[in-house]
Amino acid sequence: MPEITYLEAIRQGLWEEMERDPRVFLLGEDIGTLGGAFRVTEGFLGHFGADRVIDTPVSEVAIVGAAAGAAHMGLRPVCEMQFIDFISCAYSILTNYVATARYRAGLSVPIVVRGPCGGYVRGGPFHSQNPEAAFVHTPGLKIVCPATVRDAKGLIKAAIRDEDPVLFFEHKYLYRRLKDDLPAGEEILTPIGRARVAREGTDLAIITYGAMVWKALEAAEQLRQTDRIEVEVIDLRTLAPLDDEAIVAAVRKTHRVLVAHEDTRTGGLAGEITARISELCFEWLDAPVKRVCAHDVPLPFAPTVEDFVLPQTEDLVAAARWLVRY
Amino acid sequence: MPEITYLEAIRQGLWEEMERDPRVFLLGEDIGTLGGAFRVTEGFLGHFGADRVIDTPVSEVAIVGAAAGAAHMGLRPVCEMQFIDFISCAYSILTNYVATARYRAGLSVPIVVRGPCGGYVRGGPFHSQNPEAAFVHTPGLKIVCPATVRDAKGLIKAAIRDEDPVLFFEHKYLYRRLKDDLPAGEEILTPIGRARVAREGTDLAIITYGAMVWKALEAAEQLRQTDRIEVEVIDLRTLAPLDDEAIVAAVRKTHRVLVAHEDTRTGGLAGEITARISELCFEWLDAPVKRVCAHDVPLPFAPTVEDFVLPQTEDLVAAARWLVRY
Amino acid sequence: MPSAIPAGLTRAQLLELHYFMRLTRSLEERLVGLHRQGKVVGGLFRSLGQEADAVGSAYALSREQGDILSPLIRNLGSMLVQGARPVEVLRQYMAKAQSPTCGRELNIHFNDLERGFLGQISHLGDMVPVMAGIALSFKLTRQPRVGLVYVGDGAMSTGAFHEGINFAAVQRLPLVIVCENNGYAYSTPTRAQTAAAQLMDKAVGYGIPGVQADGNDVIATHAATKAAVERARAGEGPTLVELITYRRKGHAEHDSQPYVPAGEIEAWAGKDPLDLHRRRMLDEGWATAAEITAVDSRVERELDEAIASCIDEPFPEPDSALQGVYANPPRAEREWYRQMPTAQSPDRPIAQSPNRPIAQSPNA
Amino acid sequence: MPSAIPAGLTRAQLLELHYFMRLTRSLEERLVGLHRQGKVVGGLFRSLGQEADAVGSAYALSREQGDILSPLIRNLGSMLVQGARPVEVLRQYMAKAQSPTCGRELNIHFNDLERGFLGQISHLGDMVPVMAGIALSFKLTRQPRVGLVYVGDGAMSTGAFHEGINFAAVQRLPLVIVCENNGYAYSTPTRAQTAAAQLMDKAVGYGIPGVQADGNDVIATHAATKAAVERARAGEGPTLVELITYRRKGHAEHDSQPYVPAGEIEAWAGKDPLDLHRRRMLDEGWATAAEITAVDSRVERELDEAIASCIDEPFPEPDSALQGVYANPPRAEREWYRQMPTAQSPDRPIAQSPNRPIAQSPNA
Ligand SMILES: Cc1ncc(C[n+]2csc(CCOP(=O)(O)OP(=O)(O)O)c2C)c(N)n1
Ligand SMILES: Cc1ncc(C[n+]2csc(CCOP(=O)(O)OP(=O)(O)O)c2C)c(N)n1
Ligand SMILES: [Mg+2]
Ligand SMILES: [Mg+2]
Repeated sequence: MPEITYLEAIRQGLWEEMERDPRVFLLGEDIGTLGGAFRVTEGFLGHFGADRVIDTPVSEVAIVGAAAGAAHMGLRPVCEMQFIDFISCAYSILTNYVATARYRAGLSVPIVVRGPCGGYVRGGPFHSQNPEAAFVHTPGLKIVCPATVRDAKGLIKAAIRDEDPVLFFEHKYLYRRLKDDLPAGEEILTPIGRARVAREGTDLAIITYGAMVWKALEAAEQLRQTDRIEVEVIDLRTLAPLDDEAIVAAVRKTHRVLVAHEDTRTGGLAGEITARISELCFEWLDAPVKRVCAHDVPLPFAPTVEDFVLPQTEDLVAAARWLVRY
Repeated sequence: MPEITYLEAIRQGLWEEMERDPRVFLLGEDIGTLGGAFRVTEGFLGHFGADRVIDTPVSEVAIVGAAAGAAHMGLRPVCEMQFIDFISCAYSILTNYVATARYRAGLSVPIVVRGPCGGYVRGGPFHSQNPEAAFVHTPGLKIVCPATVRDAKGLIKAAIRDEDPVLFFEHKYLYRRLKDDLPAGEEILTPIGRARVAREGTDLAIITYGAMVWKALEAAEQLRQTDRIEVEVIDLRTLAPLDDEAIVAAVRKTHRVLVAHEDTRTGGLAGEITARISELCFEWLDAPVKRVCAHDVPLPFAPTVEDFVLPQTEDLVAAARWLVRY
Repeated sequence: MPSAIPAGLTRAQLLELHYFMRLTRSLEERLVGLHRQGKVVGGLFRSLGQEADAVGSAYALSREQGDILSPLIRNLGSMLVQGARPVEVLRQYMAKAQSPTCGRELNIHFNDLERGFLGQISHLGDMVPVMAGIALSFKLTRQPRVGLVYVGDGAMSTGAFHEGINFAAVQRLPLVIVCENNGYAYSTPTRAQTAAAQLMDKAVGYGIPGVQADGNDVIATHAATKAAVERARAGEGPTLVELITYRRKGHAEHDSQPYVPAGEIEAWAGKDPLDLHRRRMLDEGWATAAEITAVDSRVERELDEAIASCIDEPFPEPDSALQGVYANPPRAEREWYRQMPTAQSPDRPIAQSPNRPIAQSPNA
Repeated sequence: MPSAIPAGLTRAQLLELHYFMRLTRSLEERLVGLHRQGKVVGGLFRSLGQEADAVGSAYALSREQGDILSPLIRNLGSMLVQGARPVEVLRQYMAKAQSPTCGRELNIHFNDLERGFLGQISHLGDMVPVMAGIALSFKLTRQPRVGLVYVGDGAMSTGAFHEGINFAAVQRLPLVIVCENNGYAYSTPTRAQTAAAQLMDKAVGYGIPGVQADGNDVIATHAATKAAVERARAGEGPTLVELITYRRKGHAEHDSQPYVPAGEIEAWAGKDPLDLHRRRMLDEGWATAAEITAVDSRVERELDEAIASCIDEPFPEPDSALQGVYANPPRAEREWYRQMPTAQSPDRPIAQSPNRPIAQSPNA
C-alpha cells in the first residue's frame, strides 16, 4: 500500500478511467507536453497520445463547448481549467448550454470540468477562488469537492462515469500536502451525492467540505482536548445535489450546527445548507445554525490579510465554543 | 400627476439623469435607432446623440468592459443587456474585473448594468432568467430589483449616482402591466440598501422582491379575507447589500417568515436570507423559515409547465396557511 | 435543349431545392396565420428572403454519412433539409406536449442528432464551440463526417464564436462555418457590427479559407458550401463561407423595422430566392411550370395535414416539468408548497413551546 | 561621424531606452535573488529577452498628453516607462503594506491612471475591452489621448480579446493593440494557439491595419508602435501591432521549460535586445561605452536604494483587509467569529428553553 498524494490520486483516477474506457479523453491548456500547470496529467500525452490529451488555445468557452459537443456524440471528455478561477469565463456556456441540455433537448452531456480551487496559498484574488456557489445554483450540474486522498480518486472516477455534467473542484492546498495509503488492487469509486462522517461527535456538528474538512478535524481534536466537546464533522463531498439525509442526521444527533466554508459568506453554499436545516429539522436545533465562512471581500494576497480573510482552525474553535454555550 | 408604466419610469429615470449629468451615457445592443428591444431608450438617440447612446456589436463582455474603462475615467456608463439572460456572458468580467476593481486597485467603477429579467411571460429558458444569485455572491457588486413604478424610477436614478457598480434587474412582466401616478415635479430617489414594507401585518411576513411582491400582496389580501391572517410583505428592493435591519424587524414583528422568490430554490437568495434570520433573530421564530421559490429546473416554455415551475399566488397562500398553523 | 446544370446537381435535386425553400416559406406563412389566431406561444421568427442560404448550404451535407448541422433562428430551411418535419416545428411553436422538446423550448430550438441537426440555444455564438466538439468527435473516432454551424453577422461578434472557430481551425476539424450576412442583427446594420470590409475576411485571422457566395442563389450557396464540406471531409479543416443575403422581415414578428432605409426591402424583394430559382429552372429548361406547381401543391397539402394533425393537441402536463434535469436523479423534487394539504409539520410534538423569548416579544 | 538616428529619436532618448531596458532586467534579476531568499510572496514572472518590446512600445506613448497603457505580466518595462517606480514593484512582489495595492494584488498588477498605467487582472483578454472603454472615454470627451493594450499570443484566443478589439475597431477608438508574440503561452507554442500564419493577420477580420516588427529591436518596436499611436491620435482608429520576440525564461520562475526544443533559447539569446541596442549605439556612434556604463551603474544604485528602502517593511495589518470593497459602505463586516469573546448571544433570556422536541431527541 504505497502512500500517495491527493494530486496523485486524481492522476491515478484519470489514468485508470482512460485505460478502462477509450471514450475518455482530456482537453485543456498545457495539459499535454507540460502535463498541466500542476502536473496532474504528467505522462498522459506519451501514454495515451495526442488524440486523447488535447492541448487547447487559451479558450475556456471552446474547451467546455467542444467537450459538450463531443459528449453528445458518446465521448467522455474531461476538461481541465488551469486554475478554477478561469471557469468563470465558461460560466455562460456551462449554465446555459451544458446544464440545460438534457432538460430542454434530451441531450446527454457526460463531461467533467476539473481544476484547482481554493486559497491559503498566497494566490491572490484570481488564483484562489471557490466558485461553487455560482454553479450550485444551476439545476443540471453536479459538483463534487473531495477532501481526502481516497475521495479524490473515488470521485474523479465516479464523475467520469456519471451521465451528467460534473464539476470537480480539487483543492490545490491539499495537492501535495495530503497523503494517504490507498489499496493498490481495489477499485475506488465514491458515490456522487453522498456525504461522509469524517468524525463522530455528539455536542456539535461542523458541516463542511474541501480543505476546510481538515481545519474542522483539527478544531474538533482541540475542542475535545481543551473543552471536552465532542464535535461531529460532516464532509459533504458532493455539493450538488446535496445529501440532505446526512445533514439532517447530523442535526438530529448534535442539535448544534456550524456550517463552514472557505468561500465568502454572503450567497455562499452555507446559506443554502442553513435553509435546508431550517426547513427539514428546525425542531432539532438547540441553537441557531451559524456560519463560519470567509469575510465578504475579494481574497487579498499578502499572508496577513489572506489569513485574516479566510476562516482558520481557531475560528472554528471559537465559534464552536460560542455555540455549545448558547 | 400622469399615470405612467414601470417601463416609462425607468425611461424617465434614465432621461433625467442624462439631462442632469453629462457624464452619463448608454451603451448596448440596439438601444439607439430601435430604442432597445423593449423601447426603454426610445427617443434617446435623437435627443442625446450618438456619443451618448451607443449601439454596440453583440458583445456583452465588450459592453461591460468598455463601461468599466470609461467609468475609471470619470464617465457614468449605463449598459443595457437586451435580456438579462445574456449577462451570463459577462459573468467573468463582472465578477473578476468590475467587482474587485476598487478593492484590489482603488479604481472606481460607477457603472450600471440593467436589463429585463424574469418569467411568467412564456419566454422559455433563455429569456426568463433571474440571475441575482450568481452576483449576490460577489463582494463589490450592488444589486437592485424594483417592484414598483416609483422604485423603478427612484432606483435607476440612485444606481446611476452610486459610486459602486450596480446591477439593475427590471422585471419584464411589470414593464407595461404596472402603472402608477408619479408626482411630476418631485425628484424621486430610492436609497440603495433599504427595503420597504409593502404591507403591514402581524401574523406572518413574506420577504420577497421584484414581481413576486405583487403575488405576495395578492396572497396577503386573500389571506385576510379568507383566513383573517394579517401578512406583512417586505419588498427588499436592494438584494446586495441586504437590508438586515428590515429583515430582522419583520421577524420580530411576525415570528413566522416565508422567503419567496421567482428564482429556483437551491442556491437562490432565499437561502441567504434564511441563514441571516437564523443568525440574527433565531429566538424570535415561532416556526421554521420556509422558502417559496421556483422548482429546481430550467424554466420551461409552455404555459402549463412554466406556471407549474414558478411560484404562484396560491402557493404563497398555501404556504402561509401551513406556517400560521405550525 | 436545357443547358448543363451547375454544381453537379440533377433536375430532381433542383426541384427538391425548390421544395425545401417553398416548404420553409409556406410553413412560416402558416405560422404567421397561427400567430394571428393566438395559437403560437412566444415570438415568431421569419427567414423570408433567406431560404436559399439555409436550404442550399444544408443540402451540401451528406445525410447518408451522418453530417450534422446546427441552425440559427433563421435556418428553418436547413433543418427541413436534414429531415425535421413541419409538424415538429408547428408543435414547437404551439408549445405542444408532443413537440420534440415537450414544450420546454421555443420555435426551432430542437434537435435530432440521428437526423443530423442540433438545436441552438439563444445565447449567440455558443453553438460554434459545441459544433467544434461534434466535429472533434468525428476526427477522434476517424469518421468521415462533417459538421456545419450557422452564425449571423451579429453572432460573429461574440467571444464564443471566436473561441470556437479558432479551436476548430487550429485542430483542423471537419467543420464548416456558414456566416449568414443578412445585413442586420436585430436593428444593427453590419457596418455597426464590424469594421471588416466583408465578413469572410475574418477567416484570415484564423488561418482558414474564407469564401463568399450570393446567399439568394440556391445553386451558389450550395456550390460554395459543398466545396467547403468536401474540404472538411478530406481532413483539410474548416472553411468560413459567407452568404450574402437580406432579412426582409423584422427580427421577430413584432418588429416593424423602423430602422431600415426606405426602398431597401423592396430592392431585395426583387432578388427573391424562390423567384430566382424558379425563373432559372424555367429559363434554362431544367423544370416545367407544371412540375414546379406540383411541388408547390404538395407543400401546401403537407402543411394542411401537419397543422390538422397537431393543432388541437394539448400543452404538456404541468408536472412533466419535473422530469429529466439529470439522468440521475431522473425527477426533480416537487416543492413542499405543492404538496399541500397532505404536508404536515414534521415530527413536532403538538404542545411544543416556540423558541421565541416571549417576555421580550413586542407582539406576544 | 555618427549616422542619423531612425524614428526621430535623440541620443538622449536612445540612452533612456537603454535605461528602461536595463532597469527592467536588473529589477527582475534582483527579484530572482529576493525570491531565492524567500522574500517574494507568490510566483515570479520574467521578461528576459522581451524588454525591447515592452519598453520600445510604451515609449511611443505621450506621457504629457496622458496616454494610458495596460500591461501584461511580461510588460514590467512598459510600466517603468510610464513612471512606475521599482520600489512599487518590489513592494508588490513582497506583499508589503505600503505596496500600491496594500498587499492585495500580486506582482505588477497595480495601476496609476495619472501616470498612465492600468494594472491587469489575471483573466487574459479582459483588459482589451476595458482599455477600449478608456479609449472610448477619450473619444467621447474629445481628448487627444491614446490607449495601448498588450496581449500575448495566448490571450488572443480569448473571447474577451475578440469582443474588445472588434468594439474598438467598429467605434474607431484611439487604441493601439500590441500583440507580443513570444512564441509560447505557458508551454503552448503559437502554432497550437492559432492556425493563422502570423498574428498580425488577425487585424484583417476587424477591418484595422496590422503591422509587424522585430520585437527584440527597441527602435523597431518603438517606430512601429509610434506610427500606430499617431494614427490613433489622429482619429483613425486602432492598429494591431505584432512584435515578434521570445520568452527566454519559463512561464514563471518554477517552470523549467521542458517543452522547449533544444537550442531554441540559445538561438534567441544571440538576439538579446539589450545587447543589440548597446552594440548598435556603439557601432553607430550614438553613445559611448562610458555613457552606457553610467546608465547601468545608475540602475544598480537605484535598485540598491529601492530594495533597502522597503525590504524590512511589514505586511499589511490583518484587518486592513476589510476596507474598500465598496465606496459605501467603506468597510466590510468583521465576521462574528472574530468578535469573540465579547460576542454574546443576542437578547436571549438566560433560561430560555431550546426549541428542540426534547422527548424525541435521541441524545436528550
Ligand atoms: C449573447 C447574446 N446576446 C444578445 C442576444 C440577443 N439577440 C438575439 S438575436 C440578436 C441579433 C442576431 O443577429 P444575427 O447574428 O445577425 O442573426 P440574424 O437575426 O440576423 O439571423 C440579438 C442581439 C443573444 N441572443 N445572445
Ligand atoms: C482566461 C485565462 N485562462 C487561463 C489563464 C492561465 N494562464 C496564465 S498565463 C497563460 C499563458 C499566457 O500566454 P500569452 O498570452 O502568450 O502571454 P505570455 O505569458 O507569453 O506573456 C495562461 C494560459 C489565464 N490567466 N486566463
Ligand atoms: Mg444578421
Ligand atoms: Mg506568449
